[in-house]
Amino acid sequence: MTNEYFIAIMLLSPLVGFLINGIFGRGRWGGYTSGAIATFFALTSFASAAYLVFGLTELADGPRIISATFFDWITVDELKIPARFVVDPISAIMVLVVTGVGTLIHLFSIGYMHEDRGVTKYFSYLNFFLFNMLVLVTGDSLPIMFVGWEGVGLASYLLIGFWFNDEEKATAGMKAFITNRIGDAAFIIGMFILFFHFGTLEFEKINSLVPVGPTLSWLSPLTLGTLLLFIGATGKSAQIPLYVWLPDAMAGPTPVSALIHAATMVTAGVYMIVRLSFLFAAAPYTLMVIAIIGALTVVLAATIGLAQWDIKKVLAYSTVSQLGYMFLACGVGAFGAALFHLMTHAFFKALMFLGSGSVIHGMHHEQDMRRMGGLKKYLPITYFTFLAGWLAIIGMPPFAGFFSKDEILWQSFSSSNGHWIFWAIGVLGATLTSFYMTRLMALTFWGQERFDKKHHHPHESPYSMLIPLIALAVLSIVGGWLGIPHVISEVLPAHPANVLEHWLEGSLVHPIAATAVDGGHADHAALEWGLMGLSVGLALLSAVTAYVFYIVKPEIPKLLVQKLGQAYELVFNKYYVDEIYQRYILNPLVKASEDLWLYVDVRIIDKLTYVLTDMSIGTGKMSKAMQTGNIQTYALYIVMGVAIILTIFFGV
Amino acid sequence: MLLSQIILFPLLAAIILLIFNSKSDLLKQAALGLSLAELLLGAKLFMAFDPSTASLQLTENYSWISQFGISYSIGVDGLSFWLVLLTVFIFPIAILGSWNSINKSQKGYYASLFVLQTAMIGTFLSIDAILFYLFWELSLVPMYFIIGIWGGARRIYATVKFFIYTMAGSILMLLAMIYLILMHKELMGSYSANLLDWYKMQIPFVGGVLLTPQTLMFFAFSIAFAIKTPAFPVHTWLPDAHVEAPTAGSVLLAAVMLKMGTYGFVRWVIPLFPQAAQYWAWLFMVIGVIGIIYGALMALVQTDIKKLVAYSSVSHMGYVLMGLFALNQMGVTGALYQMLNHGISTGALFFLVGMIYERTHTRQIAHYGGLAPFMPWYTIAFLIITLSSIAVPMTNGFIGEFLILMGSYKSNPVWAYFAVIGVVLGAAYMLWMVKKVFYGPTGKELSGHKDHLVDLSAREWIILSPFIVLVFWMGLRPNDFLNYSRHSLEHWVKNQSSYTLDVKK
Amino acid sequence: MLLASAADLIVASPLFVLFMGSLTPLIVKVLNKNKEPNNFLSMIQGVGTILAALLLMVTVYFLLLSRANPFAFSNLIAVDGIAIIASTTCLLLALASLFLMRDNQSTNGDQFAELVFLTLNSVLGMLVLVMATDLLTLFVGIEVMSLALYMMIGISHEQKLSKEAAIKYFVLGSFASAILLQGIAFIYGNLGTTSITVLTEKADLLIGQSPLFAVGMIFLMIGFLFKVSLFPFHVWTADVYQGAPTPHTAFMSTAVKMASFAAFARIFVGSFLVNHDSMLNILQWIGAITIFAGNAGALVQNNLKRMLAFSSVAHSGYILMGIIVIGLGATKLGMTAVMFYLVTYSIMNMGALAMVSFLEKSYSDEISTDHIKGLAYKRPWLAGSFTVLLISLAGVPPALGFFGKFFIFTQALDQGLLWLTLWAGLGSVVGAYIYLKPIVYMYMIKDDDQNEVISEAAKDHEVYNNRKWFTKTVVLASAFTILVIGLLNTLLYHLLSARL
Amino acid sequence: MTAEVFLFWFLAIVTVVSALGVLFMPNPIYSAFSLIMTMIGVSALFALLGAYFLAGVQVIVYAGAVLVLFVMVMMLFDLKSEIKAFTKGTLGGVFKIGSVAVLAGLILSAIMVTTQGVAIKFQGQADFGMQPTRLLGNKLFTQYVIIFEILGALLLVVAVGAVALSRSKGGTHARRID
Amino acid sequence: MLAESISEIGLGHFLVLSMILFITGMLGVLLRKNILTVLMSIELMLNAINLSFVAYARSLNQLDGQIIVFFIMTIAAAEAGVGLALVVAVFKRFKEVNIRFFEHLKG
Repeated sequence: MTNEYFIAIMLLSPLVGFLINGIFGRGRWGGYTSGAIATFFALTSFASAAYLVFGLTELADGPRIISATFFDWITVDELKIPARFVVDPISAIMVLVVTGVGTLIHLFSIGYMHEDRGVTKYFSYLNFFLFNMLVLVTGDSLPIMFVGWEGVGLASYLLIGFWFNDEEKATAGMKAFITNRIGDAAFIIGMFILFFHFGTLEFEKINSLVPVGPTLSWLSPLTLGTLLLFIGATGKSAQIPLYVWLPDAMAGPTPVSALIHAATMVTAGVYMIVRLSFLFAAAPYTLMVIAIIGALTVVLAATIGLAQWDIKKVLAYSTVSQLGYMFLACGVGAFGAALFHLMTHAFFKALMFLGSGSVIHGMHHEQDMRRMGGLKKYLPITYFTFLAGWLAIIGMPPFAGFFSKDEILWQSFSSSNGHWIFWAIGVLGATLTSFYMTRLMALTFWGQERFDKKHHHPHESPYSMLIPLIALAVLSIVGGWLGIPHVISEVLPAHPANVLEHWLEGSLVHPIAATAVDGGHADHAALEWGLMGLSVGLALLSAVTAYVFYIVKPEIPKLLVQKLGQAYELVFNKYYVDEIYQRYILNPLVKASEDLWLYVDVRIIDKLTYVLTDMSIGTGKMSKAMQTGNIQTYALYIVMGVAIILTIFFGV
Repeated sequence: MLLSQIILFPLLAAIILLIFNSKSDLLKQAALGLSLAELLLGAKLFMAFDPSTASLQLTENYSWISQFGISYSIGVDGLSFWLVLLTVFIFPIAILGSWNSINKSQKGYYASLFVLQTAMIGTFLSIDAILFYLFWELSLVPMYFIIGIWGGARRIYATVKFFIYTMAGSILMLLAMIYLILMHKELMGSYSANLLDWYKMQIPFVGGVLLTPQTLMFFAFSIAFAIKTPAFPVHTWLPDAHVEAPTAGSVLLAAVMLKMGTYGFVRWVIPLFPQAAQYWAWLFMVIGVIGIIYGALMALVQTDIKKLVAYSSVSHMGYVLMGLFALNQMGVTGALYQMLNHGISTGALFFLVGMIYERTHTRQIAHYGGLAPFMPWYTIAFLIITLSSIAVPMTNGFIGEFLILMGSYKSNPVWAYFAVIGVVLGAAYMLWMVKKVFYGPTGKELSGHKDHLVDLSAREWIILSPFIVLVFWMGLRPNDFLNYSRHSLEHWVKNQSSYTLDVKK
Repeated sequence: MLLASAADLIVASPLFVLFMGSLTPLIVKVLNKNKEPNNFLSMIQGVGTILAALLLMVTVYFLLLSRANPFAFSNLIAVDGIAIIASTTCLLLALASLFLMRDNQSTNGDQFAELVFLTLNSVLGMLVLVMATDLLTLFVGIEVMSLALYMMIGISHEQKLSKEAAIKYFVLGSFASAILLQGIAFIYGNLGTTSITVLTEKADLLIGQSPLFAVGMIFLMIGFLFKVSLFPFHVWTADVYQGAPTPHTAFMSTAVKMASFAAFARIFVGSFLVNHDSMLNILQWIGAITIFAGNAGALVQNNLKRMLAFSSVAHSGYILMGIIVIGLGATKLGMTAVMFYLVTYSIMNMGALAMVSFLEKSYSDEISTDHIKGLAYKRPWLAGSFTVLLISLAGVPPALGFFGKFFIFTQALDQGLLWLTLWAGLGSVVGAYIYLKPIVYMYMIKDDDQNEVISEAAKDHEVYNNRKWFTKTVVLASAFTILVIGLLNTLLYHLLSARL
Repeated sequence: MTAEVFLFWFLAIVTVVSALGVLFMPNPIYSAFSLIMTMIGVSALFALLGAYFLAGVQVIVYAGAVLVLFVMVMMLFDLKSEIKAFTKGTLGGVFKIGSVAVLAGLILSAIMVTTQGVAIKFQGQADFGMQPTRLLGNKLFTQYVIIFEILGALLLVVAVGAVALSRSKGGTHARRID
Repeated sequence: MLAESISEIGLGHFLVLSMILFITGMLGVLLRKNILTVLMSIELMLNAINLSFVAYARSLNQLDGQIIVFFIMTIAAAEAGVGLALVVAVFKRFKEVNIRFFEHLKG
C-alpha cells in the first residue's frame, strides 16, 4: 500500500505544484516564491522516486516491480485500460533521471527566469511537464503512456511558445505540436494494430503474448505495429523525417530546452522502444528500419551542426544526432546501450544546455556564437562545467559519453543485427560531433572576445544556476561508470561491475538472433579495444582539427566555405528540409483546402442548392408567365387541357 | 410521469414567460430560474435512472392517433439518457450566455429557447415515430426564429437555408415512417408507429438492390439524419447557420441539435434496418472520413472564427458518424461519447467566441492577435477547450476519438488510417487559430478596443466552469459516464440484426 | 302525388331557413326606405340565419340517421355524411366571412344588406351542391353558388380590380360550367339517368364501353377541376383571388373549395380509377403538376393574396391525391383524409386571409410582404397567430396542417402512389419556403418607415383597423383552433370518420 | 327522304350557318340577330324531336327575352366603332383554333364510335304518353320540385344582384371613417 | 353508308350538330373581341347542350332530359342576366367592352 501512496505522491506532487502556481500564483507571486514552490514539488517527486527505486533494489527475487492501480480508466467491450503505474528497472532509471534532472533544472530556472513577467506560469508549466513525463515513463500500458506522451507534447508546446508575443516563437510551439501529432497519429494506429493482435495494451500482458521467434514479414501486425509506433517515436524524438521541430523549439527558454528538448521528453521515443523491447526484438525488420533511420539521423544532424552559428541550434542538432545514436542502438538490438546513452546524454546535454543558458544569461540573451569568444575568464564555473560536458559528448574516457557511445558503437558492429556500416557511420558521426562541439567551445569560450564590450558585460551566473551545473558536471563525469564494459573493467584494478547491465538484467530482451554472438568474448576483446581506440583517436583528431581551424588559423574555415560553396550552402541551410516541407506539403495542403472550399463547398454544393432553388423559382416564373391576365388565354388553357386530357385518355 | 414533466415543463415555462410583463427586468431571472428548475428535473431523472438494464425505462404510453397506431409514447434508456441530461444541463448556461447580448424582444427569445428545449428533449425521448417527427420538426421553428431574429447580418439567408435543408431531409423520413406504419399493418396485422413494435418487423432486404423497402427506407431516414448531423455533401447549411446565429443559438445548435441527427442513426436507422446498415456501413464510414478530413481542411482556411468552429463541428461529427457505422461496441460507445464531447467542447467554444465578439465586435481572425496578455484567464479557458476539441488525452475529446478510431479500425482499418489524418489536421487548424488570436503582437484592429479587453467576468466564469470541469472529469473518469450507457450499448451491439427493446416495468 | 312529403320538407328545411333568412336584411332595408341599415344589424341577421340553418342541418342529419335513408326529393338530394360535414363547415366559414365583410372597407358600404343576402344564397348553393346526389342538382348548386359569388365580387367598393375579377370569374366560370354541363349531357345520354348513385355504380363499366361516356366523365371532372383550381384550370385563381375583396377571397378559397371538393369526391366513390389506368395517370399528373405549379408560383409572388392564391392551388393538389385514393377504392379512409384536409385547410386559410383583411387600410389596399415588415413588434399576438397559421399551412407539426398532409400521404402511400407522394413531399418543401417568407418579413426585417410622418388619414385608418374586432377574432380563433385541434386531431378524425 | 329528314338537314344548315354568323359577324348586333336565328332553328329542332313545349319556351325565353336583353344593352352602349371581330394575336389564334380542332375531332370521333356510325336510330315516335306537356308539368312540380324552387330563388338572387350591381358606385365614395 | 347516313336521321346526327354548335360557341368565347359576343357565344354553347339533352331524351324516350333543358334555360337566362349586369356595370365606369381590357390582374 505504501508503494501506491509513493507512486501517487511522485506523480501528483508536480501536478499539485502546477495547480498551485497556475491558479493562485498568477500575477501575484514573484519568481522566487513560485520557483521555490515548483522546486519543492519537483524535489518531493524526486524523493518519492528515490524511495521507490530504493525499494525496488530491496526486491531481490521475483519480478522486480512496484505497481499501483488507481482506477479503471476506460472499459469498453474487450478494451480495458486501468490507470496503472509501475516502477520497474527500466522506468526506475527514467524516473530518477526525470525527477533528478528536472529538479536541478527547476533550481536553475529560479535564477534564469526570476525576472520574467510570466515566471509563475513558467514554473507551473514546468511542473506540468514533470507530471506528464512521469505518467509517460511509469504508465503501464500504451494508452497511459500515450497520455503522458501527448501531455509532454502539450507542455512542450506551451513552453516553446512561452514568449508568445513573438509570433515566431508561438509558431515554433505550434510546429512542434503539430509535427508531434503526425507521429502520434501513427502511434495511435500502431496501438490499434497491436491491440487487435494481442487483445490488450498492457505491457506485461503483451510481453507474455509475444511470439518466441522473430517475425520475418513486412505485413505482419507485429512489424506494422512496431513500425507505426516507431513513426510515433520519430515525432517525439526528432528523427528523420520529423526532426524539423526540434531546432525551432529552441525558441523556448533555455532551461526548457535543457529539460524537455535534450534530457527527457525527446528521449521518450527511445524509452518507448526500450520499454517494448520484447516486442521490437520480435520484429527484426522494424529494428532494421530503426537502425537505418537512426544512423542517417546521426550523420544528417551532425553535418548540419557543423555550420550553425546559434549556440542553441548547434546543441539542438547535436541532440538530434545523439538521439540518432540511441535509435541506432535500439535498431541493432542493444536496448541497454540505448538506455545507457539516454541517461548519460541526459546528464551532459542538460549540462551543456544549462551551460549555454548560463552563457546566454551572462551575455544578456545573446545567442550568436560569432559575437562571443573568450568567455572562459568571465564565466569560469560555467566554463569548467561546460568543459566536462564537452569531453563527455566527444567521448573522451572516462567521461560518461565515452562509455555509452562506445557501447553503442561496439554493439552496432558486433550485434547480429548490426553491421560494420552502422559502426562506420557511428564513428563518422562521433568524429563530426567532436568537430562541431570543439568548434562551439572554441567560438564561445576560447579565442578572441568578439562581443561589443560597451553593451555586453559578461558575468557569472548566480549560485542557483551554478549548483545545478556543478551537479550535472559531476554526473557527466561519473554517470558513465555505471556501465563500464567488461573489456575495460578487466584491466581496471577493482574490476568494477557493469552496474547497469546487472540492474536491467531480466527486464530487457536481446534480439533473439543476437544472443548467439555473446559467447567467446575473449576473441572479441582485441577487436573491441581496437575499434574503441580508433573512434577515440578519430574524435581527438577531429577536435584538434577544429581547434586549429577556429583558434589557430581562423582563416581556414572561411577558405573552406568559399571552396565548398554549394555544399556549404546546403548544410548551412539544413538541407532545405524545412523549405521542402513547406513547399511540397504545407503549401499544397493549404492551397488544396482553399480550392476545395471555393470549388466544392461554394461552387458545387452551394451552387447545387442554388440551382435547385433557381429551378423552383424558374418554375414559379413559368407559372407566373402563364398568368397573362387575358381571359381568352385562360379559356385556351382550359380547352387545351381538355384536349390533352382527352388525347391521353384515348391514347391517340 | 417524470419524462413527461421533463418534456413539457419547458413548454409551460415558455407560456409563463409569454404572459410575463415584457418590460420587467425579472424576465431574465425568471428564465434562468425556470431552466434551473428543469435542471432539477434532470437531476431527478438522474436519480431515477437504472443503469443496470438495457431496457427502456420510465416509459409512458397514451393513445394518440389511435386509427394509425400512433401514440404518445416516451421512454429513456442508456442511448438517450446522457443526451437528455446534456440538453437540460446546457440550457441554463445558454440563458446565462445570452444575458447581455440579447436586448431585443427578450420575451420572445427566452420563450423560443424553452420551446426549443421541449422539442429537443422530446426528440430524444420519443419512442413513437410520429411523435418523434413532431418534436423533430418542432425544433426547427424556434431555432428558425432564434437565428432569424437575433442573428447576424445574413441571418435571414442562413435561417431559411437551415429550415429548408432540414425540412427537405425530414420529408423523406416522414414518408418512410408512413410506409413503415403501413408495413406494420401488412406484416403484423395492425397499424403501429411505435418503435418497439417496428423493431420486431422483418423488413425485406436484398443486398445491393436499391429498390427494396429496407434499403429505400434506410436511405430516406439516413438522408434526414445526415443533413442534421451534418454529413459531408449536405453540410453547407451549418457554417452559415452557426455564423449568423446568436451565441446561445450556435451553442444549442452545435451542442444538442446536431446530436439529434446522430441520435437518429442510433435509435432509428441502424436497429430498424440492420441488414441495410451493415451492407451500406462502408458508405457512411467513407462519408464520415470525408467529413473528418474535409471539415478539417475547410477549417484550416477559414477567416471567421465562428465559421472555423462550425467546420470543426463538421469534422467532429464525421467521427461520430464513423464510430456509429463501425457497428461495434467501441465505435458506438465512442460515438455516443463523442456526441457529448462535441456538445461540451464546441458548445463552450461558441460561448468563448461569443464572449470575445461581445468585446470586440469582430469575428475575423485577422483582426485579432495578442489577446493573451489582456485576457489571460480567458486564454486559459480557451486553451483548455481547444485541447478538448483536438482530443488531447486527459480531456474528454480523447476518449471519444480514441474509441471511435479503435472501433473503426476494428471494422475496417483502411478508414481508420484515413481518419487519423483528422487528428493531425484538427490540431493544425485549432492551434493555428489560437496562435493567430491569442499570440503574437496585438492586432491592429483591436487597438481601439483595448479598454474592452477585460478578462472573464463572474458570469462568464459561471458559464465556463461547468464545461471545464466536465472536460477533465469526462477525460479522466469516462467510466463514470459510460456505465450509464454500457448495458444499452452492449445490448444494441450484440443484438444488432434482431434488435428489440424491452420495457422495464 | 304530393309535391313533397313531410320528410322531404324536413330535409330541405335548412335550405328554406337559409333562403328566408337571407331575405331579412333586404326586407329591413326596404322598410328602411331603401337606406342602408346598420351593418352590424345586417351581419347579425346573417349570422343568426346561418346559426339557425346550422342547427337545423345538424338536427336533420341526426333525425335522418335513425331512418338510415338520407335521400329526399326523389333522390335528388341527400343529407349524408359528406353533406353534413361539408355543409356545416361551409356555414361556419360563411359566418367567419360575414365577420370579415363587416370589418373590411371594400365590402361594408352601401350595399351590405345585399351582400349578406348574396352571401347567404351562395351558401345555399353550396348546401345544394354538397347535398346533391343527382347531377342536375349538382349543376344547379354550382350555378347558384357561383352566380351569387360573381355578383358578390362585382358589387365591391373596389372598382377596377374587383369588377375585372368578377368578369373574369364569370366568363371562365360559365365556360367551364358549359363544359361540365355538356359532360352531364353525355353521361345522361349513356347512363339514361342523372343520378350520381347510379353513376358511381356503373361508371367503371361504362367508361370502358362508351367513349362518349368517358368524354362525359372527363368533362364533368374538368368542370370540377376548374372550380377547385387544379392545373391547368387554375389560372383564374390568382387573378380572381387578388381582385376580389379579401373577405370574398377568404370565402371562395375555403367554402367554395370545400363544397366543390365534397361534390367532386362523390363521383369517385365508384372507384372507377382502379380499372382505368390512363384516367389514374392523368389525375396523378394533374396532382403532381398542380402541387409544383402552385408552390413554385407562390414563390415568386410578393402580394400576399396572390401568394395565398397560389398556395391554395397547391393545396388543391394535395386534396386531389385524396380524391385519387377514393377513386382507387379506399372510399372511407380516403374520404376521411380528404374531409380532414379540407376542414384543416379551410381553418388555416380563413385565418390567413382574415389577417390580410385586417391589414388592409382602404378598399384599394393591396397587402404585399413589405406591408408586414416588423409587424411582430407592433401587433405581437396577431403576428404570432399568423405565424401559427403559416406554419400550419407549411405542414410543420404540431400544427394541424401537418396532420392533414399526414393522413393524405398515408392513404396515398397505402394505395401505392409512391412517386406522387414523393413529389408532393418535395413540393411541400418548396411550400415551406413560401410560408416562411411572411414570417421573415414580420419578425426579421425592421420596418424602415418608422420615422415617417404619419398622415391624419393613415392615423384614421389605423384607428379603424384597431376596431376590426371581428376580423381579429377570426384570426385568433383560427390560430387557436389550429393548435388545439393539432394535438387533438384524433377527435376531429374520428368525428369525420364516423360520419363517412 | 322523308319530310323529317329534309327538315333536319334544312334546320341543321340554318343553325350552323347562323351560329357561324355569331362567330364571324363583326358587329355584335348582327351577331345577336344571328344568335336569334340559331335559337329559332334549335327550337324547331326541339319540335322535330317531339319537345314541343320546350320549342315554345326556347323561342319565348331565349329569342324573346335573353336576346332582347342583349340587344338592349348593346343599344345602351352605342357601339359604332366596332370594326374587328376577333382579338389580335395570330399565334394565339392558331393555338386556339388548333386545340379546338383537336378537341372537336376527339369528341366527334367519340360520338361516331359510341353511336356506331350514326346507325342508332330513334325508337318509334316521340311518345311520352298522352300529353307530354302535362306530364312535364307534373314531373316539374313533383319529382323536380326542389330544383324548381331553388331556381326560383336563383332568379330572385340574380334580380337583386343585378340591381345591386347596377347601383354599385364603387370607389367613387369611400366609406367614411367614423 | 354515306347515303344512308344522309337519308336516315338518328341520335348521332343531333349530337354531331350539337357538337358543331358547341364548338362554334367555344371558338366564339376564345376568339371574339367584344365581351357581349363572348357572352352570346356562351349562350350558344348552352343551346348546343340543350339540343343534345333533348336528342338524348328522345333517344332514351324519357321526359327527364327535357326537364333538364327547361332548368338549363332558366339558368342560362340567369347567367345572361348576371353577365349583362356585370358588363353594364363595367361599361358605365370604364366605357369599355373589349375583352382585352380586363388584363390588369396578371402575373
